Amino acid sequence: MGINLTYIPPIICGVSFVLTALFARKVPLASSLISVFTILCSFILFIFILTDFLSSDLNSIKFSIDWIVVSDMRITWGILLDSLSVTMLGLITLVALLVQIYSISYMKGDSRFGWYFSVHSLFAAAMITVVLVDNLILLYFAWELVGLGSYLLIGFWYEKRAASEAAKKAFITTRIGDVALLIGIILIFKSTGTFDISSIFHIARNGGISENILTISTFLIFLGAMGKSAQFPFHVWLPDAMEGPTPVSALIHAATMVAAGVYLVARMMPLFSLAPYVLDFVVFIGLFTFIFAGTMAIVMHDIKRVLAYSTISHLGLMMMSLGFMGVASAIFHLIVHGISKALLFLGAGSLMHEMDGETDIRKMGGLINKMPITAITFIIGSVSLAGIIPLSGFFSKDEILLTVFEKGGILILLPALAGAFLSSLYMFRLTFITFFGSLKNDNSKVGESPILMTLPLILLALLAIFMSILLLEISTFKGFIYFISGHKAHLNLLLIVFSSILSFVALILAWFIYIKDSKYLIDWYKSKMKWNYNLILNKYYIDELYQYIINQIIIRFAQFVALFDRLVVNDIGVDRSSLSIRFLGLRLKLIQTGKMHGYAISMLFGFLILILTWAIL
Amino acid sequence: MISLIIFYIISALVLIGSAGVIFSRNIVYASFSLLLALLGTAGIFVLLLAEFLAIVQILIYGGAVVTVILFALMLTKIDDFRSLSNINYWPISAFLTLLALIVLIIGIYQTKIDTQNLGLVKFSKFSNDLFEYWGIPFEIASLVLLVALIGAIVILKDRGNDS
Amino acid sequence: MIDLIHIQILSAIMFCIGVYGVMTRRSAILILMCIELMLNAVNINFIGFAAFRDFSESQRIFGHVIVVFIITIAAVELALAIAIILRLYKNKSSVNIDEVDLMKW
Amino acid sequence: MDLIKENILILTILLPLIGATLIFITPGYLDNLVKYIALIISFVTFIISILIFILYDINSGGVQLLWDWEWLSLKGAWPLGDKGITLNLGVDGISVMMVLLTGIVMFTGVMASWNIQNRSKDFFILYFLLLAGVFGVFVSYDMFFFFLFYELSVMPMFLLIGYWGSSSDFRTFSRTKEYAAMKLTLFLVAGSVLIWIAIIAIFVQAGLGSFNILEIQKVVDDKFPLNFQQINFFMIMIGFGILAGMWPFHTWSPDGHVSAPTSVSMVHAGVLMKLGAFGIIRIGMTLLPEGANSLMPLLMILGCINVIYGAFSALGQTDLKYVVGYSSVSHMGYVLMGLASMELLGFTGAVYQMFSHGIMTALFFLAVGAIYHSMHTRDTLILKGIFKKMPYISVFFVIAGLTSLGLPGLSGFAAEILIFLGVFKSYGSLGILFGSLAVIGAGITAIYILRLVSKVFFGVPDENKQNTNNNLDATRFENTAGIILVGLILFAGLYPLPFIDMITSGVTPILSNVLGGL
Repeated sequence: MGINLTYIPPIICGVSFVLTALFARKVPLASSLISVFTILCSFILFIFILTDFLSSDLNSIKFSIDWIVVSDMRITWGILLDSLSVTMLGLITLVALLVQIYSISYMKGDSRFGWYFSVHSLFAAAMITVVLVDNLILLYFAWELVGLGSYLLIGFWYEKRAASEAAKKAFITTRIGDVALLIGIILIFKSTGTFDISSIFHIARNGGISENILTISTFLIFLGAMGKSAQFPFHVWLPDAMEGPTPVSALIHAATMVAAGVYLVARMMPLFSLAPYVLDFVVFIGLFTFIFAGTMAIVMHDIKRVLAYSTISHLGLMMMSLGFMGVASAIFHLIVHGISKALLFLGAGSLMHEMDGETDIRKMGGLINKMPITAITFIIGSVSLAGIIPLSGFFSKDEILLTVFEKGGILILLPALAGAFLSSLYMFRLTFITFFGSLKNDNSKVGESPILMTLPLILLALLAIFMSILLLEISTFKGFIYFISGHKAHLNLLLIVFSSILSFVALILAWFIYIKDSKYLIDWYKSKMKWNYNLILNKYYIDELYQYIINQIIIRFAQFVALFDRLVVNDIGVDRSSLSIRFLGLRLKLIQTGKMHGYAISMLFGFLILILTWAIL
Repeated sequence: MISLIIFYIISALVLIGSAGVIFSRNIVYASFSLLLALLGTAGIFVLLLAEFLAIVQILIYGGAVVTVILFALMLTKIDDFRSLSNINYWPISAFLTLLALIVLIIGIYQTKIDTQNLGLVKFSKFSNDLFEYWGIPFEIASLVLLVALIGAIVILKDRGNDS
Repeated sequence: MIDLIHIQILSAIMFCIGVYGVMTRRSAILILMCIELMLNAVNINFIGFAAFRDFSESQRIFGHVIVVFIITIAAVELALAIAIILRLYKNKSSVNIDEVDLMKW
Repeated sequence: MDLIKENILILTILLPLIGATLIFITPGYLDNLVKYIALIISFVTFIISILIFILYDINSGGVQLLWDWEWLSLKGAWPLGDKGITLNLGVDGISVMMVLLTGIVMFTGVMASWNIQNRSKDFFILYFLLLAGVFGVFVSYDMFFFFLFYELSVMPMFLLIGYWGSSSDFRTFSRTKEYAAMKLTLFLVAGSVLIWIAIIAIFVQAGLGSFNILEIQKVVDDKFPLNFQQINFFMIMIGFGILAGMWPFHTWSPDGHVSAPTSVSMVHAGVLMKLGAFGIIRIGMTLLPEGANSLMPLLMILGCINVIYGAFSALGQTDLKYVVGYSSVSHMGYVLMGLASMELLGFTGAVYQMFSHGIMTALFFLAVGAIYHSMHTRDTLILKGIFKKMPYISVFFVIAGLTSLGLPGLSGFAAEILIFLGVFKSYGSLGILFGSLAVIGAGITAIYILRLVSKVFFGVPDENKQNTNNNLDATRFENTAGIILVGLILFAGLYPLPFIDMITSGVTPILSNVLGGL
């Protein structure tokens, strides 16, 4: 019965949004409970769906309601259920559930407590729809609503200038990608005449789309994915988005919304696989982002920003995997990363909750004694992401590296390994600075967070440890990779050893630098490579560049257009022409001499002209 | 044939009268030339077998109109009539008028209807039509006359301290 | 016999004389006279057409009727015009039309 | 019921006129009575417009609810025939939507003008006259009355803006209400001159002696040569285009919006600008199909300029009403593009966009009017943190803003997506260019709306610079109006099917007519 109820989770979340939005002000607690209850129901439904899905041979189900019908063009709400969407559904409902439970405690006492949960419901509804819907236009529909949810949650504390600016930045940046995405979708529609994903694949496989259109449209779709997944030129919104409440970062900017881009590319993989140039581009962007964001994560002092850059970096890793058509490894890493990163963000939230919102890691240190649960779970998360065997992060990263090695060869693998090294380094740096070392005096009164917050942490930590089981073969379950892509996972021992060594080197390096406090290396770096350090600390000045482009070019241009409109179109085009008529009137009125004879003569003259004209014609 | 000769004579009178109106240097002569032209017109009417209208013409134009104009002359100063007679750009006017005349005559010749079939309009028929079919316009015309009468009085009435 | 064209040409000449007078005369009273000339020219034309049998009876009667109306309107116009001229004379002590250019720009 | 059904269309015109009369005979000092009469009459009209929507039978389509009255039919005396001028009323799918829109905007507009203190009686008389004209245009199938009602809806605007409007001083220039009213009227009259010429030309060329659109439509193929159609469609396009805010004849519209009082802005941007596009459909595309067919690329280019140019202009403004005004220009560009696409999708989208934009912009002006009323300024550089002070109004504004940037789930998306699809499908690869520009225009819309929202509504209110004593949120009536509009936006965005069906039934015959000329 599970599969036939797939349409229920988005609907109940949507209903929950409406209900809680209407009553959020009056009864905030009730709205939070409604929201948590609906997401819990969704999660339970997911379990039913999963069991049903595993036990049946069904690849996808159809379930359609018309949204717009214009003669032969139908846009219908339908569900595409395959292993990919089931997986994503599980990740989303699980993380959303845990984050919402966590938020009950975290957001307690906030003046817009109820509203927070209603937006969460909206977001959950939209996100679930994105992964379930079988239709590109409606995918875009939900995709945009996801953006709206993110906008509302980042700008949740809109009184803060930074928060409202960050929300705006996030929305506009992703919107630029969305413009491309929409154009891409419509281009596909233009040549296939349908939005239905499986029909599009069918047509594309039979060569129904010309190569140029295919390349352009997949490129545009990838631009949309880049916007949502914060890939290189569009990455600027994600670190700023940390202005939102921390659980929001855990949900949206670690596990779900940013994963939507990866999901989109994975979903459209049959199209991408027909466009090799675009795949190369995907690899390039993914790899570049992987390393590029990793460098920035090393130098940031804000705990959430470090995590944000780490997220960008890992999303780059997934994109790279997708570029090599490694859908299964990318999605596996997506899940593992989502869970670990959610854990890290929630841990950071737990720190901030106890430290009055402090996010600067230089003011932390030695917190492992004060907040043991937070600390341990946090360490588990970071070790998992750093790729230490046998935590799940290791397996997923390794699976991607293997794909890269097999498809791209050593030339791509080496930079990817460098990125992996960076990723281990900054994770350990973060952990060591925050939880080890000496306790700062200001932090002596810090204690452990309440149970509602630590419980999700513990659950997530357990998952981070045991998720790797998914990869293994257990009875009838042949492993996650098989689940997604139909072929079994395999391990390359050499690669395992090598990447493990790298991770341990990073661990030791971080230990020397941050625990033993051997400042030598850092001082050397900071003094000799000052320009480089500043460059990275200032995020490569990309934000400034964009700000410059927006302020100096776009806004200037807009002001020019506005001025042009007022001065040229209006004042010269309209007012001057009316003035010229007035001027003409001033001159022409002199004809009115008031002398009757003149009038009589001109009248006769006019009469003659009329007659003659008539006669000639 | 005789009627044609009479027509030419009367036409000459009419045209002499008209010319007198526009060329005379004395306004009294001018008004009497007008009288001549109007009476000539009445003669033409008779020639064209419209006796009733000829009588009307004599009564109204020859009687009333010229009288009124003479009254107007009497009520205004005519000492400086010389300066009022002609203006210095008369050549343009003359040229334009001649042109108009030529155009008119050409037009007349082009739409020429060859007929010499003079006939009477029966007075009884005429009066029947006038009062039956044209009754309402006729009444309106009388109303216009009344309004004009009142209007003339209003225009000429001295309004207290208005000066 | 009298031809229609004779009447028409007489009428045209008379009309043009009137027009010329209107354009050259300065005295308001003389201009008025010229207008009367023009109206009479028109009347002659109407009667001329009405006098020939080539037209239907109702058309011919219409010619006569219209002349009646023209005469009426001429009388009306004359009455008002003389009234205006006298009022003008009272205000300006002149009937020179050139001095009346209040209606200019 | 049958009686109502037979006469329902004339009711839409008569009710506002009756309202105007009732208000006319009410003493002016009974201010509240005047307003309640206005409210009741407009509510009844609103109900009537919904009834029309329900009574129209989508399955049979075509022109329904016909009603006619021989206004001037002099047998024989009429120079070209004996049918004369008749008042023919009828609706097709397009007019049904427009009537519904007018009903909504009229009702909410009355609620939004509750705070008019100055000669409210005269205000409402003119307001109702204006709306009688608008309804008349939408339901009449006779070109003469079409034009008559069109002029009737333009003229009260002059007084409404000129008397109840507001003059504004900006840093570098100023706009008086008299200037705006004058400009608006002159522009629209200039447009109507062109329209009138074209209407008379069509009337004479058809030679039926009748202004009836349905009858003339039957002889289009025989009587109207291509050349004639092109010339007249050009005049129709420019003439009605002026009213639709077509570039470069758009400048009357932002200035008019800025100076007009709230409810007049609502009607102006919400309904009056739609008259332009509606006129292009009803007279241009119906009676001059071949001309329309050959001139559509020009309209497409102008519409595209409208979209991009309007969006950039809006981005460069610092006055809330100017931003909204230029956004209207931009959005009307979508309507023109949709019409010009000559695709069923695009055409349907254009009409849906007319409806959607009407509601959205009414909500916009409702919110801006309320903000101006309590803050006494519309300068985006001064306003800050309005969300804290006026939560309801801010929510209205933000929802309208999200609609205008095409957020899915709100009506703007459903309309714009259809237009995009239509434009992309048309004109081969040029269509891709135009379509991409249109989508990019929507992106720019997002930039200016979000900048505005973040600047004006978020943040902490600045106590020094703005008048804080007067921080009223929406009144009861403004709230009701806003909620009605928001509800419609949501409904039209989430479940557009009934509206789309309605529009498609009206659009299909016109489009096949236009394409038939190929």
